[in-house]
Amino acid sequence: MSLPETILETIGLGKSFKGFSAVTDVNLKVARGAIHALIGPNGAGKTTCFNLLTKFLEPSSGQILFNGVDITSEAPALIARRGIIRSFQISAVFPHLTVLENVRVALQRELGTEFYFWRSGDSLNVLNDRALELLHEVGLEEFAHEQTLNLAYGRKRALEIATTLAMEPELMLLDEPTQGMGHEDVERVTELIDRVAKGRTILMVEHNMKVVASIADRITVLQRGAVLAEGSYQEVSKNPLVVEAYMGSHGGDNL
Amino acid sequence: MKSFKFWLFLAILAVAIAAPFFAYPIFLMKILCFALFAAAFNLLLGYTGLLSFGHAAFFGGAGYCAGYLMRDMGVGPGGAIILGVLFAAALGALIGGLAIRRQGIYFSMITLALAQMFYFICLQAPASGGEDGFQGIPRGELFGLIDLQADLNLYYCVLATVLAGFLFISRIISSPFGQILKAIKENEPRAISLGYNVNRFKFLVFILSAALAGLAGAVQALVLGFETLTDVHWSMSGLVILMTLVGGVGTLAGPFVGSLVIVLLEHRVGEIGNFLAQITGVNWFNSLGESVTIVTGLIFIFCVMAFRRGLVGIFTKKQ
Amino acid sequence: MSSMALEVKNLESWYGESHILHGVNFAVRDGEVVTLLGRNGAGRSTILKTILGMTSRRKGVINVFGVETVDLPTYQIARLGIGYCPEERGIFGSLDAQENLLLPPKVSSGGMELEEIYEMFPNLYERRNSPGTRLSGGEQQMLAMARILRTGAKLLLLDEITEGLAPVIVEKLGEVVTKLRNKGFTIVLVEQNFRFAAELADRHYVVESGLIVEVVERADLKAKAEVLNGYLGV
Amino acid sequence: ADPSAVKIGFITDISGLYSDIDGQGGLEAIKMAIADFGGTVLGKKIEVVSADHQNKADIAASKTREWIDQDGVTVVFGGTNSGTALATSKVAAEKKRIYINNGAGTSALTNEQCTPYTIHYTYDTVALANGSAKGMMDKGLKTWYFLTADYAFGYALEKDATNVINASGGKVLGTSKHPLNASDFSSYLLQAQASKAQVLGLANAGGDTINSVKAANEFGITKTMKIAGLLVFITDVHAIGIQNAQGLLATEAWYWDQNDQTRKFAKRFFEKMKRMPTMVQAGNYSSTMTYLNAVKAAGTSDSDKVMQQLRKVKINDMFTKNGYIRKDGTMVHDMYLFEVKTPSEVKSPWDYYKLVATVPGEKAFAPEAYSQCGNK
Amino acid sequence: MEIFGLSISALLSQLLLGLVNGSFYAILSLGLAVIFGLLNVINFSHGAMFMLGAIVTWMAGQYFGINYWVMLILAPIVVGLIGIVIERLLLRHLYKLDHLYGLLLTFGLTLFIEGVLRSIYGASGLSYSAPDALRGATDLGFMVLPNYRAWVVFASLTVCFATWYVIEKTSIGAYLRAGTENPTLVQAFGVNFPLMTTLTYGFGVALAAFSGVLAAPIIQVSPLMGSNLIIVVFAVVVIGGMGSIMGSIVTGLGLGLVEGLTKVFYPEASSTVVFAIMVIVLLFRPAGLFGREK
Ligand SMILES: Nc1ncnc2c1ncn2[C@@H]1O[C@H](COP(=O)(O)OP(=O)(O)OP(=O)(O)O)[C@@H](O)[C@H]1O
Ligand SMILES: Nc1ncnc2c1ncn2[C@@H]1O[C@H](COP(=O)(O)OP(=O)(O)OP(=O)(O)O)[C@@H](O)[C@H]1O
Ligand SMILES: [Mg+2]
Ligand SMILES: [Mg+2]
Repeated sequence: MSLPETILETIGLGKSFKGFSAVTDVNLKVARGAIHALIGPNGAGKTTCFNLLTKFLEPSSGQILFNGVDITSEAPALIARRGIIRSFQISAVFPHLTVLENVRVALQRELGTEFYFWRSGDSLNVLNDRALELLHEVGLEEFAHEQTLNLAYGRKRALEIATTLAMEPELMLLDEPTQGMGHEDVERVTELIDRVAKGRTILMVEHNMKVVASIADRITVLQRGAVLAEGSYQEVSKNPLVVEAYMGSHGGDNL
Repeated sequence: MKSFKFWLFLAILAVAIAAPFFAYPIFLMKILCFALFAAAFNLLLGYTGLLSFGHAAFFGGAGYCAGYLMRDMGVGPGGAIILGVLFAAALGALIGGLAIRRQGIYFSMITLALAQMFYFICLQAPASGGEDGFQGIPRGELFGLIDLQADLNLYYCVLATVLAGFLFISRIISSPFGQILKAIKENEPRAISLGYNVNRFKFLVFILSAALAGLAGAVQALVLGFETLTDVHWSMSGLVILMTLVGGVGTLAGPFVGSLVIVLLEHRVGEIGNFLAQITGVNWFNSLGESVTIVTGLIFIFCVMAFRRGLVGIFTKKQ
Repeated sequence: MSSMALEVKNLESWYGESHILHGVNFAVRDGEVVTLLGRNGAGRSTILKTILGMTSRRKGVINVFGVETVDLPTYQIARLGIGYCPEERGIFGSLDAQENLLLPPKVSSGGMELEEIYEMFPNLYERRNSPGTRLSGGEQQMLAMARILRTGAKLLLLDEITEGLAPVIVEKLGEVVTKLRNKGFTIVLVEQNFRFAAELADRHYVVESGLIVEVVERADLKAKAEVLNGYLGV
Repeated sequence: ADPSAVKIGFITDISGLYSDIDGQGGLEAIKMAIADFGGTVLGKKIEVVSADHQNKADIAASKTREWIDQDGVTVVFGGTNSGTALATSKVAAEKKRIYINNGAGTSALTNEQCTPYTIHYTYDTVALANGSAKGMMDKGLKTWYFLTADYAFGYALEKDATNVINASGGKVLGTSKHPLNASDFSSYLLQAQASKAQVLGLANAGGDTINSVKAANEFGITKTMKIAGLLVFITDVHAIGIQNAQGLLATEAWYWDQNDQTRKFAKRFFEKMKRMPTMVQAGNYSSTMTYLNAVKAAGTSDSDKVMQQLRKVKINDMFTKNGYIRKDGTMVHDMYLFEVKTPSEVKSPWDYYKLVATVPGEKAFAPEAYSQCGNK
Repeated sequence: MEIFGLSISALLSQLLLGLVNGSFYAILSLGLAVIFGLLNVINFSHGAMFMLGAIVTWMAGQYFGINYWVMLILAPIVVGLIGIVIERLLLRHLYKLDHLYGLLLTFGLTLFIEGVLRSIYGASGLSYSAPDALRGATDLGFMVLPNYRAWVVFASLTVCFATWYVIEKTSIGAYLRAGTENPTLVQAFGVNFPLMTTLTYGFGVALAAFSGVLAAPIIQVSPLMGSNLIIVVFAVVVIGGMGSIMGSIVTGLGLGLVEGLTKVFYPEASSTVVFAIMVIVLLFRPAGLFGREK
């Protein structure tokens, strides 16, 4: 049985908050294996879309299909277990665990022992190698035993990506993964995303056009909760509507 | 470092085994029961970040249940304690099932409210004996083997039970399950997004904590031979918080130290006062005996202001 | 007029036990725009927080408009005329967007009017009745910036204000900063976005491990590009 | 223990809700009794130890155990709160030491949970209920409405009083159950008023009684009904204030202004404690005296012999006339129904009561025949 | 005419009584809500402050012959000052920590204050009567309402709504609400927040004292009088939505009514009904009836 070409599809997805509609009639198709970028001006509804896809918010209308299965009514944890994992726009780590433990929490699920309150904690050590490998990928290896609390902001973001990767997600939702990072980090993370994209699908929100231009296969532009344009970077960046609403005169290339 | 802890543990164990030859067995057993109670409570507060203000319900509830089974149904102490624990677990499932859906202070308030309802049920139910208390619980024989009438026999049984409870709790904390609990305590939405159904974890740990608190309560009822409303009143929930706080929240030894300090205080404040008056020459200390609440209050204030890491925290170095 | 707006000498700072700043020196004249550049964790945000007395302990000299402030409480420092836009934005969820905007009290005359601000950020006007934290990430960023423009503060400490904003808005913010500068505001900018900063600032300070390790005047930018690249990887 | 030495343990609520009724004052009364007795018995000094049980049964029980085992206490005097009393009584019996209670209400101490070593001295719920009900019925007040604290203590008071009322041709028109420690009684009072009963019986205690009386005044209920407090201490009357308390009927075992003996004791007590003694404190004095006399007469402090002696004597002192200790441990003595004076009748501070009726001990306490106690 | 076996007039009078009690709950829970909503402190000592209000009133009458009306103003000021001292010396150092510590500190303070006063004044209570002007009762036709109770309703509702106005409708209120979330930032805007918190705590405590003065003539004045009430008042605040000013006022009144009716129809449940309502409300409205979800 071959999996469908489209991994994620939304049909007429909408969300309104007390009469204000943040997302209206979004029809999104994310192709398997692609890096799909979601861009748009501030307040366009990108994060809201993510929240709907992961059920942190209840859609007001529409349907969400994952691998052809309707997941519109499933709970957040179940969706995560189906393989849709997200990162947050505002940093999300476990501050009082060590960096290594942070990653291990994510890896732990595949052991299936999360409810085994009688099992020794040493049984988790088998995960250390994999965790260190992931930390190496995001350049945090040397901080493995540091309390996460003490990391600078940018490093917390990197850790978050490592944690997300640990889930071996089929579809990864990244909300502004490079936000707040220095240039080197941005480049490294961009590269990292590109690398991990092999064999999985990525849907990301990003304001850094350099990142989008270099790795996104396909781009959807949202404005005021609705799709404004869609296509490759070349197509989208030439679209006058997009330029006016989003990119601005520098073509978004402000770095 | 690890071996130091191990030796310390052995030393404490040795003291515990020898203790009844020097001090009152019943008094010691009460300390042990409270230590287990506080440890069970700490499993929720210190390791999961849930402040339950209703743990007295499980402690006292299991005590009433086990007492009723032993006195009125003729169940042996072993069976009664097990059933008492199951009762506390069931009560925990009920209260926890409602409370865990809410966070922070709302969680605390729901546990308080439900425990308060349970208190009124105990107060009004004819079987509990109301203010008279549930008196005359027989000690009997443990599984028909050990005669518990002798204080020493009972003491070692209680010590073994409490020790088992402690080891069980420390295992829970370090288990894969415990690791997820810590993660939930730290950042709940992130734990959800990693695919963990946090409510199930909270539910399970709540039940475990309730059951262990119940174990402490049921054993205490057996030890004392009665069960009274004091044990289900909200001030008991406050007391267990105090014990945990005095000892050190989120430490393994904390609850034990805390219960030792508090029980000593409750029983000995008069003597302590006389002693202080003797060594300091300040006559006022002699009246300390009438003012347990004042002293308890001061300890509370002092711990919160100066000693937040508890007594145990003072002696363990910062990492 | 070119008196000192801000003068920092041998500034040290701590969060609890950890010593973060180890003797920072820099000075900003009235009407200047300077940036603090550096890697993540270098201590740039900490410099701003320390100026306002928001870390747990500090030592050294901080002169704000000629007033020595190391011994003053935060609110009195702010009243000397400082507007602060924190990196985590600090939008209040229990207040709606407009209440957030109106919250900071006026510290002197000459602040912008509400209409002017709404004109500058139309998104905010649209969402003015939503609870602050219900705004999108970028909207919150705009709000954090916008609310200090009302207060009449003349020295602005801006921490990563372009972060998470759409390129059009970043462009607009650039215009705003230029406008403010022309109006005589003094601005200390913490930035990751070098391209943005380069166009605006009179001077750049490079921060590393709690020290200022390099000063680059606007005129020397080209000449020192190599050095900067070494520090920042631009 | 040395059978000639006497060491008295006194355990009561010293810092809590009931500390005014007994507490430090109770200890003082015991000390006065010892001093009056001469300070020695059988040639040995009489010693006292005391502790605060904080109304916790486990503390009461383990303190008692420790005193008996370690300090060689020969007799334990226990104070308020039934739970602590029952627990202490068990421990004392197990160790074969005499336990004398002043201040706990529960009649179980001398009934289903009696022991050969327990004496219940001042009052129990039966005596209180009987005292009130008999006294009121005799005055021709036959229809009642009860305000009952919703737990065992309240039920016991209400049940015993109801039995007397029914037996003597009266009628209970209704009952309102209120939670323990309620602050507002007005809605119950309106219901009581609507019942048109002649007597409002308060089957509650302490703060609940005080609050119900205060509210009854406000709502003018005192104008249409007589209020009978089944358990009222003089300290409660003091707290209500004469203005509000006037006309309230209270059942007590003892009042300071009954005769010269009581006044003399009260005056000495007042000098020490700055308040008048309650019936419990008087009971403490009397029971200590009675016990010491019994030890002296028996020539030993051996519990069995002293108990034998105690059951033989008639008690005649400032507390009671012709009181005696029954086999089941009840000290049978007269109970009194008092009415609180009007402000104009009050002559001096603490001058609160006028006597309405005396209920003879035999009628006040439950007949021994009905007792389930094994050692009758 | 009868409803559920109760005449209309009886029902009306029970409702009115419920309202009287409700206004007590309202003003007590208001103080708690102010302190929690603005300082993030769960003020367990609120009951003790309520008690202090009553006892200070009694003391002033007893030792200095100061009358009720003066104390209505003076007692809140005195107790408010005590609150200010507590805030400055103790509470202040706990704001950055978990809620838990504020709760525990005030719990300890409660034990301490109650213990000290009990050792001075005993537990059984002190007598205090209503001022002459408010004695007596008014016949409303369906019931006789004591004048004092009418006064209680009037006084507490006035104070409640004045407080609500200041906090929800003025800029002082906005600073306070913002300061709850991020006190350092509010100071970075130039607001003297430490002073504001001190005054707020003093004010919240003064509200408790005010209700203590109102209560003195009608309930037992004793060192322990607050501890029984406080748990119920907590429930009221939670049902209304922690920190919601309007919520605590409306819920206080509403629960007074519900409790009153329970006392008539099923008195056994009257002590638990508040808690049952709380659980149900929280299950359906997690932040309470008027609370904002975080
Ligand atoms: N819970 C909510 N209640 C009310 N309005 C909301 C809520 N969440 C989002 N909004 C509004 O919906 C709109 C879309 O928000 P969203 O967070 O999805 O924007 P975004 O595209 O992610 O923007 P940014 O790039 O600035 O992060 C915004 O105007 C925001 O104010
Ligand atoms: N509240 C805090 N407690 C302890 N350490 C902190 C705290 N905030 C920051 N630090 C530490 O101080 C150092 C400097 O942090 P700062 O936030 O000033 O960096 P930055 O230059 O602004 O970097 P970023 O790009 O991450 O914002 C970092 O090592 C960080 O871990
Ligand atoms: Mg967003
Ligand atoms: Mg920073």
